[in-house]
Amino acid sequence: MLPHILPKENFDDFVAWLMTQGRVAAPVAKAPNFSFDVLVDKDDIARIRMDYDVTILPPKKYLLPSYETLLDFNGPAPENVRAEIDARPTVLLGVHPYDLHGLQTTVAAFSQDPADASVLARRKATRVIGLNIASYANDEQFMADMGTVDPPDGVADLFLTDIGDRYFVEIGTEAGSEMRRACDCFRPAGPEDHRARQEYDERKAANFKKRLPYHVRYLPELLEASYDSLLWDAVARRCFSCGTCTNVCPTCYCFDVHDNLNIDAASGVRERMWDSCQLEVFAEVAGGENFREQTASRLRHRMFRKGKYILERTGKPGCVGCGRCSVHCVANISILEAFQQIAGEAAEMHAT
Amino acid sequence: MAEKPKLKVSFHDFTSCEGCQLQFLNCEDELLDILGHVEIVQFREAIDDKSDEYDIAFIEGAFTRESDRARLEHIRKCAKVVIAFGACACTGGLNVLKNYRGVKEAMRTVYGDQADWYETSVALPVEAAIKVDYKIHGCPVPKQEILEVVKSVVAGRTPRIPDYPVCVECKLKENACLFHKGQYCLGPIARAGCGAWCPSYGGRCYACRGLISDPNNNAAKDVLEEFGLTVEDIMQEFRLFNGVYDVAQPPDNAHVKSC
Amino acid sequence: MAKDLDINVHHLTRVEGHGNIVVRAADGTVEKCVLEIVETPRVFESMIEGLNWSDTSLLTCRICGICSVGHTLASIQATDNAFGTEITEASYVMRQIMCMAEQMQSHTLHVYFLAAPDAFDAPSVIPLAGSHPEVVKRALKLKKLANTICDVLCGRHIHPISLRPGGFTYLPSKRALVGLKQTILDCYEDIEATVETIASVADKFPGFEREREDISLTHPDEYAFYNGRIKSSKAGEIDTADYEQFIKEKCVKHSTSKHAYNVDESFAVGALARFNNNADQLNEQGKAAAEALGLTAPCYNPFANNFAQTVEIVHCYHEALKWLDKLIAMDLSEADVTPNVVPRAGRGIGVTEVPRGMLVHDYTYDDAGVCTQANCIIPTGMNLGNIDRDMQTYVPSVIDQRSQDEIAHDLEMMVRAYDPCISCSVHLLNVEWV
Amino acid sequence: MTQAMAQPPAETSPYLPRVGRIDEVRQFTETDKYFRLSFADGQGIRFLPGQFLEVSVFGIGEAPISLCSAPGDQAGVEMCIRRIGDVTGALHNLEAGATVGLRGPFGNGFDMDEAAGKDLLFVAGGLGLAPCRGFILDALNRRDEFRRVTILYGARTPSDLLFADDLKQWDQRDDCDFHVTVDRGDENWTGNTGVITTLFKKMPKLEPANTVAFIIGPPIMFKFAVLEALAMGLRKNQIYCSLERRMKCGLGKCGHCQIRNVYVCQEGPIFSYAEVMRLREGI
Ligand SMILES: Cc1cc2nc3c(=O)[nH]c(=O)nc-3n(C[C@H](O)[C@H](O)[C@H](O)COP(=O)(O)OP(=O)(O)OC[C@H]3O[C@@H](n4cnc5c(N)ncnc54)[C@H](O)[C@@H]3O)c2cc1C
Ligand code: SF4
Ligand code: SF4
Ligand code: SF4
Repeated sequence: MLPHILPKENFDDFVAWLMTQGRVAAPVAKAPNFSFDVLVDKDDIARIRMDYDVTILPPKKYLLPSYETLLDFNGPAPENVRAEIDARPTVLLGVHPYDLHGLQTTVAAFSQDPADASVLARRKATRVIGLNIASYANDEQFMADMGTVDPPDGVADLFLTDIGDRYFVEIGTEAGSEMRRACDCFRPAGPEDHRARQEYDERKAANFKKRLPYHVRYLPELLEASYDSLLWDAVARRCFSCGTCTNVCPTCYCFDVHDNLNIDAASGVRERMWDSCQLEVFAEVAGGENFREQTASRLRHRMFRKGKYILERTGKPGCVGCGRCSVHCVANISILEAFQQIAGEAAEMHAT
Repeated sequence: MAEKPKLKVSFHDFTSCEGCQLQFLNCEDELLDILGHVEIVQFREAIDDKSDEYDIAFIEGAFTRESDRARLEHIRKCAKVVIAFGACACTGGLNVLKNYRGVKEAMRTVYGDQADWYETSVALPVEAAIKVDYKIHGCPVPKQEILEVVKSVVAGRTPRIPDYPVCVECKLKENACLFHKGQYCLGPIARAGCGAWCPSYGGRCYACRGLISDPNNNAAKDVLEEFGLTVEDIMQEFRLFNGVYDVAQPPDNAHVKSC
Repeated sequence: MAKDLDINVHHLTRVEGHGNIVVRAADGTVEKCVLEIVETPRVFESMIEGLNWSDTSLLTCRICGICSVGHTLASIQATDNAFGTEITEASYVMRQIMCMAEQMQSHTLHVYFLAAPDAFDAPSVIPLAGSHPEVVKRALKLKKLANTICDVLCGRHIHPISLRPGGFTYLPSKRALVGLKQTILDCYEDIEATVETIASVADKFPGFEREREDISLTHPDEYAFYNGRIKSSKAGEIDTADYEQFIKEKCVKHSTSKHAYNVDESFAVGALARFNNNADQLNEQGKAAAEALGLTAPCYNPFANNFAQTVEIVHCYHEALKWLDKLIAMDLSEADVTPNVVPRAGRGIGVTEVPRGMLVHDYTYDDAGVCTQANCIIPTGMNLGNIDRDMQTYVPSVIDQRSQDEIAHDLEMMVRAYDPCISCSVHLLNVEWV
Repeated sequence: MTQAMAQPPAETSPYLPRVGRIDEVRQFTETDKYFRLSFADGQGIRFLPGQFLEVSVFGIGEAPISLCSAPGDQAGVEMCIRRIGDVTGALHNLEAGATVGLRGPFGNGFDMDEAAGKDLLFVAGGLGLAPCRGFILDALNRRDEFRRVTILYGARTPSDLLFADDLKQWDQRDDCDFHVTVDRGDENWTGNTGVITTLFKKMPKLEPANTVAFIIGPPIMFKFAVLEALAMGLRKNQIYCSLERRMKCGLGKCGHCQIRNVYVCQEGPIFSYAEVMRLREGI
C-alpha cells in the first residue's frame, strides 16, 4: 500500500472526518505534561498537540479502562446478571511507536487463552493512527534498546511522520487503506516526500542512542541472575509502594474486581479497576498471609515482569522503554538505571 | 426474601465543624433513596427526634473533654455498629494542633483570664474513649465513602476502605504530579479514597484521611528533604491532620500524644 | 394570670452546634432567659498562630463546615491584605461567584431544612419528604446547585480546595463553565417557586418586633457581600480595618462563645441586617421577591430573617449568573488565576459577608509568612447577645397568652431564625476585655 | 498435566457466571460447611481433581473454591467452604434452594491417569482435605488402576474433622490404608494425637520410586510433610501440592495469583514440589 501525504492544512478536516467515525482520542496539554483525551466537539481540534513529548497515561486506557463494568446484577441471585461490553468505535490519534508496542503487548496478554472478550472487542472497535518520533523526550527513555523506536507491524492503521508542512502517511492495515480512500484529505506521496521521509529516518538513527550496556536479548537472563541481589533492597528503601509506576505503564495490566452496590444494597455492578502489584495488599490472601510482603520483593516482581515474565508469556516486550514509570516516580526510582545496574550485579554474583 | 426491617441510623456530634454531617446532606441525589432504606432517628443538625434506639451510629468530631466520655459510652452501648465519621473522629483531626500548643495555653490565648470557666482537655480520636467498628476518613469525608459504608453495612459486608496511597487515585485521574510542578505533596503516604481530591484541583494533599497503615516514612523524609524541607516542616504538614501520631510511627502502633 | 415557666431545651436541634435555651419565670416575672452555648471550645486562634500563610485558610475554613467558603474568603482576604497581594480580575470574579453560591447553599439549607419544618408543622425535613415531596426535592435541587457551583470552581463546597490566597490553583474549562451556566438556568423555576412557598407560609411566622442596631458591609456599587465598608444603622460607616470600633466583645458565663456589642447592649448581623442596611441595592429580582414576601426595610422582626434569606437566595442566584457570564466572556487561561504570593511582615484584615452575617479574620504575619497573631470574629457570636435580648423581650409579652410548650416552641423558632452557627462561634481570640 | 479450558466465544464475557443451585447444605464444623450444587441450565460440568470454581454472591464478591467431589463428567459438584470473610460468610448464610454464580472449572488439576500403576499417598491437613478429597474419590473409584492407596489426615481437634461419613468409609475399606490424627484430643477421642507427620511412622512401606504423593494443607504442614516424604525416598517431582493465592479472574490476567512467571489459576493450583522449588516464591 503506497504511502500518501496529509498536508497540515488538511489536518483539521482530517480530524473532523475521524470524528464522524467514532470518538477520537488525541494528545492534549495537561501542564506541564500531556494526556490523551477524547475530543468532545470540533472546537477541541485546536487542543490537539501533535508536538507532545509523552503522555502521563498511555493510550492503553482506551482498551483497558481504569474502571470498567464487567457485570450488572439485581440482587444476590445470578439469574439477574448481565454482561455488556462497552466497545464504542474509537480512533486513537497520534500514538507514538513505543505506545503502539504497548498496545500490542496489552492485546497479546488479553488474547491468551482464555481470552478476555472485552479488551478484544474494544481493540476491534478501535482505529489507531500512529505518529513518528525523532528523538528521546527525556533521559529515562530507552526505546532504542527495547526495539520500540519504530512501529510494530499491523498495529497502526495509518502512521504519520511529520515532514515539515505535511505528514508522510504509511498505511499499515486494510482498515487504514479504507480510511485513506474514504477521506479526501490525502494525496499520493511524490519523490520530494520520500526524500524528506528518508532524511527524517537518518536524523532519527543519529538521535536514538542505546542506553543499556548490553543487548536487550540478555535482559531476562541478567535479571534472573540478579534475583538474590541486594540491589532490590537498596532501591526499595526509597519506594513508597504507591503504584504510580504500574499505573502509568503501557504494558501493565493487573486488575482488581469488586462488587459495587446500589443504595438498595442488593443491585449493583461488578467492576474491574486497575490494580498494582506494588501495593502492599496485592498478594495478600484471606487470613492475612502476604506472599510479597516486603517492598523489595514487590519491586523486584515489577522489574521482572517488565524485563522477563511478560516477554516470556506473550512474546512481546514487557517494557517499551517509554520512561513513564521513572519520570513519574516521586522517589526517582529509575527502571533504566536498574536495568543498567543488573549487568554489574550479575557479573559479581557469578564471580563468587 | 422477607422484607428486612429498616436499619436505624443516628448521627452524633462532638468537637467538629459539622461539615461531615453536612456532607451527608450533600448526597442530594441519593438522600431520598437512602431514606427509603434506612431510618434516621437522630440527626441534630437536621431533625428534632432523639432516640436511643439505633443500629448504626455515626460519630462526628474529636473527643476533647472528659465529660463527653459518658455520652460516647452510651452511644457505644446503644449501637450495633459505631462509625467514626471524619478526620476529627478518626484521628482527632486538626483539633490536635492545640495539643502541641499546650491546652492551657491555648485556652488562655483565646479566653484570657476567663479560661477556667470552660472545660476542655487534649483532643483525641473517638477511639481513645470507645471501640469503633469502621472509620470514614477525610476532612470532609468523601460522599462516595459514606455511601459505600452505609450500603455495605446494610448488605452485611465489609466496606471497602482503601489502604493505599492517594497517588494511586491521582494517577488514575491523570493529574500532573505536584512534584513535577516543583511543589510537594503528602500523597505517597496518605490514605486514598478521596479520589485525589486536592491534587485534582491543584492543591497538595495534607493526608486528611490519615496515613496508610505501612507508610515508608524514610522515603517520605528523604524525598521531602530533597525538596528543601526540614523534618520540622514535614512534621507540621503531618500535624495539620495527623498530629496525634508521631511522624516516625505509623498509626497502628503509634502512641497517642498527650500533653 | 401570673405563671411559672421552666423551659430547658437541651441541645437545640436543627442548628449547627450545641446550644440550650433556658428560661425560668416565677409569678409572671422572667428571672432567666438565655441561649446557653455548650459547644466545646475549639481554640482555633491559638492553632492558627505558628502556621504558614499557605495553611491558614485551610485551618480556618474548618472552623465551620457550613460556611467554610465564607471563612476561606475572609481568610484569604486577610492574607492578601497582609501581603499587599493584588488579585486578577478573573480571580475576583470567581471569588464573587463562590460568595454567591455560599449564601445560596446555606440559606437554602436553612430555609428549607431547618426553618420550613416549623412552618409546615413537621418535626423535620424527613417527614416533610412524605407530605411535601416536591418541596423537599426542590430544596435538594437548589442545595445541589450551590454545591455544584463550588465543585466546578474550586473542587468542593466544604473546605474548598483551589480557592487560595492570591487566586486559584485550578481553572475550570470553558466548557465546564458553560455547562455550569446551563445548570444554573435549569433551576430558574425552582427559585421562583421558593419565593411562592415561603410566601404561602408567611403567616406562620410570629409577628414580633424589637428595635435594634444592624451592622453589615456596604458597598457603593452593589448589595455588599464579598467586600465593602462596615455600616451600622446607628453609628454610620467605617473602614474594615477599623472593625474594632464597632465590634467589641465580652465573655459571658453561660456561653463558650463571646458576646458582641456596639452602640446598644447588642446588635444584629445577618440576612435581615444586610437587607435593612442595603435593600435599595438588591437586583430587580431580589426586590420583587421582597415585595412578594411583604418585606420592607427596616424590619425588626427577628423571625423575618427567613424572608430576608429567601430574598438573598433570589438576589444571589441572579448575581451568580451575571458574574458567570462575565467569567465565560473573559476566555481565561490558567495563568489568569494562578496565585502569585510574596509573603512579607504585616497585618491584614479580611471582612466579608457570610450567610449568618459579617465575618472578620485578622492576621498578623512575620516576614517568613508565619502567622503570629490571629483574631476571628464570627457572626453568630455577634448575634448571641441580640438573641438573648429578643428572647427576654418576647417571653414577657406572651407569657400570659401562650403555654409553656408554645413559648418553648416559639423560642426555638426564634433562635433558629437567626440560623446560629454555634460550632463557628466557639472558636477563638484575643479580645478586648470589658 | 494441563487441561485447556474451553474457550468462550469471543462475544461472551468470561466473567459471566452460570447459575448454580444449592441442593444440600450441611454444617461440618463450627466454621466449615458442606455444599452440594447443581447447574440450573441442566448442563453438567467436566473437571479434574484439583480444579476449582469461582463462586459468586452478587453484591458481596467472588471467591475461588476447590471442587471436592469425584471428577469426570458430573451433573453437580460438592464443595467445602470455610467461613473466613465476606464471600464465604455470605455463602454460609445461604440455604438449600438458593442460587449462586459459578465460573470454571479453572486451574490445571491433575489427571490421575498419570499415576496409574503407582502407589498413592494422600496427606491432607485441615481444610486441605477438601481439594484432596477429589483425588481420593477418583482413586478409589478406579481402584484397580493403582497399587497401594494410603490416606493420612490431620485436624486440630476431633470437632474439626471434615467429611465424617467419608472418613468412616475409608477406615472400613480394606483396599486402602487410612490414618487420622488430631493435634489435641478430647475425652471421647481414642485415636492418634499429634501432628500429621507422626502418621508417617504408622503407614505401610511404599515403594519410593513408584509412588505419587499429594500433600495438601496449610504451608506449615506442607513443609514438614514434604520432609517426611523426601526422607521416605520420594523425589521432588513425585510430590504434588495445591497453592493458595488471591485470585480475581481465574483467567491468568489479573496478576494477583502470579508467582514469578506462573499464574496459579492457570498453571496451578496443583504443582509438583520440584516446580515449587524452582519458583522459589511458591511457599
Ligand atoms: C485455588 C483455591 C482453592 C480454594 N479452595 C477453597 C475451598 O475449597 N474451601 C474454602 O473454604 N476456601 C478455599 N479457598 C480459599 C478461599 O478462596 C478464600 O478463603 C476466600 O477467597 C475468602 O474470601 P472471602 O470473601 O470470604 O474473604 P475476605 O477476606 O472477606 O476477602 C474478600 C475479598 O477480598 C480479598 N482480600 C483478602 N484480603 C484482603 C485485603 N487485605 N485487602 C483487600 N482485599 C482483600 C479476597 O481475595 C477476597 O476476594 C481456595 C483458594 C484458592 C486460591
Ligand atoms: S516499565 Fe516503565 S519504561 Fe517500561 S514500559 Fe512501563 S512505564 Fe515505560
Ligand atoms: S500530586 Fe501528590 S498524590 Fe498526586 S501523584 Fe503526585 S505526590 Fe502523588
Ligand atoms: S487529597 Fe489528601 S488532603 Fe485532599 S481530601 Fe484527599 S486525603 Fe484529604
